[in-house]
Amino acid sequence: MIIAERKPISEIISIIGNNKKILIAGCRSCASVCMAGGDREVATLSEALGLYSDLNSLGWEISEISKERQCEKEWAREIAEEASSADVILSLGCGVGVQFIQEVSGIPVFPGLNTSNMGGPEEQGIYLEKCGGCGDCTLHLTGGICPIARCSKSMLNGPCGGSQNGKCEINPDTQCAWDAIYQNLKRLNCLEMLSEIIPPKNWIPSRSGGPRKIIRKEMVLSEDEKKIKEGLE
Amino acid sequence: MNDCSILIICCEKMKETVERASLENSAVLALPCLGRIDEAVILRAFRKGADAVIVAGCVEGNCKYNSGNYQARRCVNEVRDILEEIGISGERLEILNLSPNQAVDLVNLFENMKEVVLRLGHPDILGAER
Amino acid sequence: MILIVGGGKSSEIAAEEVIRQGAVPLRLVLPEETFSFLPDVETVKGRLLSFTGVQGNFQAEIEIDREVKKFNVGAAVIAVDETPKVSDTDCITLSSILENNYLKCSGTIVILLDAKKPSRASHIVAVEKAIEIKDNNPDCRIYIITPEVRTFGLDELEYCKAQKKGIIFIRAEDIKHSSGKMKVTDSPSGKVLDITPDLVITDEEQEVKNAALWAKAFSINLYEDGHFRLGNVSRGPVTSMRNGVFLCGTASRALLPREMDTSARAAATRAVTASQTPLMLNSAEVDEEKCASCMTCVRVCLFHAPSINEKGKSEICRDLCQSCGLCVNLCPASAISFKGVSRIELRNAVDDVLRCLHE
Amino acid sequence: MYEVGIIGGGAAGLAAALELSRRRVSSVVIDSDKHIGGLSRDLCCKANPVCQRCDACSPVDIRREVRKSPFVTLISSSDVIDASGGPGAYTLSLQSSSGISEIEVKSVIVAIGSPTFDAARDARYRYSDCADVLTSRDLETMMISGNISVPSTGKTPQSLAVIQCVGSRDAKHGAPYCSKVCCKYSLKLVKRVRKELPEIEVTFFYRDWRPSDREYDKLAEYGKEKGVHVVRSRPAEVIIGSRPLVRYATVEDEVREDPFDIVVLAVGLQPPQNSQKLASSLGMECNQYGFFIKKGEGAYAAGCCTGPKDIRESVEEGIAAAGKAAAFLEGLQ
Repeated sequence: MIIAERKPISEIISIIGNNKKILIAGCRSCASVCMAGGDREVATLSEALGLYSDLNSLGWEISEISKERQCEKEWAREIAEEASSADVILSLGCGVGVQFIQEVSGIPVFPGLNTSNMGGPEEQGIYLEKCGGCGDCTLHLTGGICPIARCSKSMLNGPCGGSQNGKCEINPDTQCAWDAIYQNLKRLNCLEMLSEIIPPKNWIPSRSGGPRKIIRKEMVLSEDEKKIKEGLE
Repeated sequence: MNDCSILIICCEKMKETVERASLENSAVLALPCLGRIDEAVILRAFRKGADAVIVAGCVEGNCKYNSGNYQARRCVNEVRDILEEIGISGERLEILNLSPNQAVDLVNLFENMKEVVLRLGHPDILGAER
Repeated sequence: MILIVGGGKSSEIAAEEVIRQGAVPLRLVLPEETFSFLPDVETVKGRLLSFTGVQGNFQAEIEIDREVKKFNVGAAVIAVDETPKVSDTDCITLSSILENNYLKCSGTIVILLDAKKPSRASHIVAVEKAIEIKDNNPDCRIYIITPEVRTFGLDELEYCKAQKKGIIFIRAEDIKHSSGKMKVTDSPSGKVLDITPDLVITDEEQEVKNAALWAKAFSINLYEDGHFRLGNVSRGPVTSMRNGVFLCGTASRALLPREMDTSARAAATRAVTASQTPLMLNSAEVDEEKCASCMTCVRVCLFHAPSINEKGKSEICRDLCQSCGLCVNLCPASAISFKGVSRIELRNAVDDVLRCLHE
Repeated sequence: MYEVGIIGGGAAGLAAALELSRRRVSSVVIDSDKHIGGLSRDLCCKANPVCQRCDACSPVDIRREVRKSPFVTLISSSDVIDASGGPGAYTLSLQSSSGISEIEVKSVIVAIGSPTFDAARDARYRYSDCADVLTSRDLETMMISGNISVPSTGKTPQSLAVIQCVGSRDAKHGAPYCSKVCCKYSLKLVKRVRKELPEIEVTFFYRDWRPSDREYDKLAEYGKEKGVHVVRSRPAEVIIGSRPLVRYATVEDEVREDPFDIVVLAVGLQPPQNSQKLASSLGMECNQYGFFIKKGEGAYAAGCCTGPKDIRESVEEGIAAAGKAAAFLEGLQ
């Protein structure tokens, strides 16, 4: 899932600036699962901003809405319609959600979260990055652990020699990916895979090759179907 | 300045201990268990004019549902950070682990909570009915 | 009917007490477990598959030699006792000499009581057995070696009697015992004693067999050392963390024989009372299309009530839910709620409480 | 006319009354003290800060539920001076400030508990002459009031001595048995004190470590902590000075005298007074020390009056006695 974290409230307050009517939009998929942008966090943020506005008598009017996912045009449109009387929408969805609502909304949409990475919960409340989205997956070569996402230097062949007892030199509580790869391969007893040299990676399909568009051909409607669907002549 | 209002949020088991201590101009909100409190409830209390909030629950390890007071402690720490960011001093919020025969702790905490409110004054909340 | 689990002494006392209180006990013992026969108690040998329902109206599914039967019981008493761990040491164990009495032995006898997790009564049993042996052949020398002499309450008098009869107690820290020779350093004085014992009797470490199986069936939790976790003090004595399921016996707490009797009778009494007073708690409900199936509720609930159903959404089992509200608070999608603590009701409650405070 | 008469309103008595009220059986609790609650009434919570399962709060919960129950009548500050009749029809004669009165009951539960050893009787520890020598109950009341101070000087104590087995395992003072609870109780009390005063120096004088549950090596473990000393010896006496000196023989057989700010005596449990008279009037027996023997129908005993035990076991025994009484009453009909 996409892991995100709520922005500090002081930053949110400075983003809102002197807008008066705010709609806080929650999202019930990834943002909820990583406890950053679900209904609960929307309620907390709305109370906090309400308290702030009462404290400084700014007279903000805060309303809340929450949809299954913000990254669908239909739901984004519903949120935009709900915000007819608002000055600004504060979206607690991930970065994708903010942009979807902005496309269909006449008023500015501000991000409430800092979207971080793709990963999963290590345990309740602790989320760990697992995939860097490089577009050319070689997990089969490294015992199911991705060095690109989980090694600070994205080394392709073996640890950088700076890790002490399994911990990365850059951040002591980050596990060294190559140490984990070694343990995993040992567990699967195919350590000999470590001796094969992984060739240099083709980075075009990754983010540094420009924004990516994935197309599933048999799912794309033809032009006349779209016309009929939208009721044009 | 004796009209400082302090809200005590407690769990069902501690309701009698808190009411028996009969603290003047304080309101008691009893919930099935402290685990039910989330940040919005406490922020709402401050928004509605509470000068201080005491979250009183069972002693850790003795909660009837076992994790109510641990969760309440995490929630109180979280709200304290939010309050600091908003500009309300974190001292106005306190969690107290109480046992039925230790009502004296609640009275002591209530006393020095009143001193905190006297020292800090009212957070001038527009929306609160004064 | 009251379900009593376990084959040891506690379950006997509990069953007898349930009969005396006018209820019908059903005693469940695992197939491979040995148990003592009780005349008017229906004892069933089988495996408990599931235990659902609420206090006053439980349904127990028991697999008796590959045929599943359903029993309707009012309450349950887990009266499992811990059993001695099969130790590989060659010396004789305390529990083994209880039945057949080794009274004819002579020479020096050493009773070694230094097991890590012995039973609470092992010291008084050792002292009484030592007195018995000393009475029958006064010329033998008996040593009892233990870090602490734990003879509780009135058993202290047995300890004094044993000392008067000349049984030597050594409080020892490290004991080297190899091939018939024993080197013991007496911890208070630090002197080293060399003993060549003719017979060594040791006490055994206790363990609870298939505790995980019972815990899973009753959905109650265990301590790390495999004993049943007691209900917190605020839930009252002899309780577990689940309403209607009561705990006695040495699998939950270390007990002396008299304490075991009291605990078993108290559990039986509480069970009979509980079966007559059904308990209806309003359980939490999940609003399925709001649920993000993030499993937070499954992780935080100690009573194993929420689980993810086949539709991939969370579902809360009505019988296990204690309506404490923890999942209602933590659910990120606010999908879980029950009467009285939904988000809006709580918001209004705060408003009313503070409004009337200002009047 | 009540179904069950409970003599003594301590942990066991109230637990029995509560269990009977759950079965809709009416009972009367007669307590000699002005406040119902018995020995477990003035115990502080030993959480440090996590609950140590000292069970001090369970009698408080029980007392609150009993007060709400319509089936239980509480009579305080009145003594049962005599009892007569047999199983099914007992008459208890009560003496209180307003004179003598009679109560008819069908069954009796004796739960008069047992007093703690009066430390003044053991002259070696000079409890009556020195203000800084306290019993564990005095320290308890000091803990409840919230300020722990040296009685003679009023300052916070820096060092504390705990002497175990005072008034138990002591044939000279009529208590050769072991009171079973002081070991576990003292360790929890000391941990609670050190939560309040983290840098206090504590010395344990114990003879045998007899824990409850499976805490076999807890004292040795706690002894390793900074500021905690565990000495296996029975102190000979306490010498009065500006600070009380504890005189004891160490493991290496040398005699030492250490000064402490406070000396706490872990007092044991004594048999209930004049239990013989009450027992014979109810057709029950006592053992040679005066503890009740649990036998027979109609009249039952529960709590510390049947032997020294901790709160949890007393409450369990109260519940068991209530169960027996309820079963006996059903048999009557």
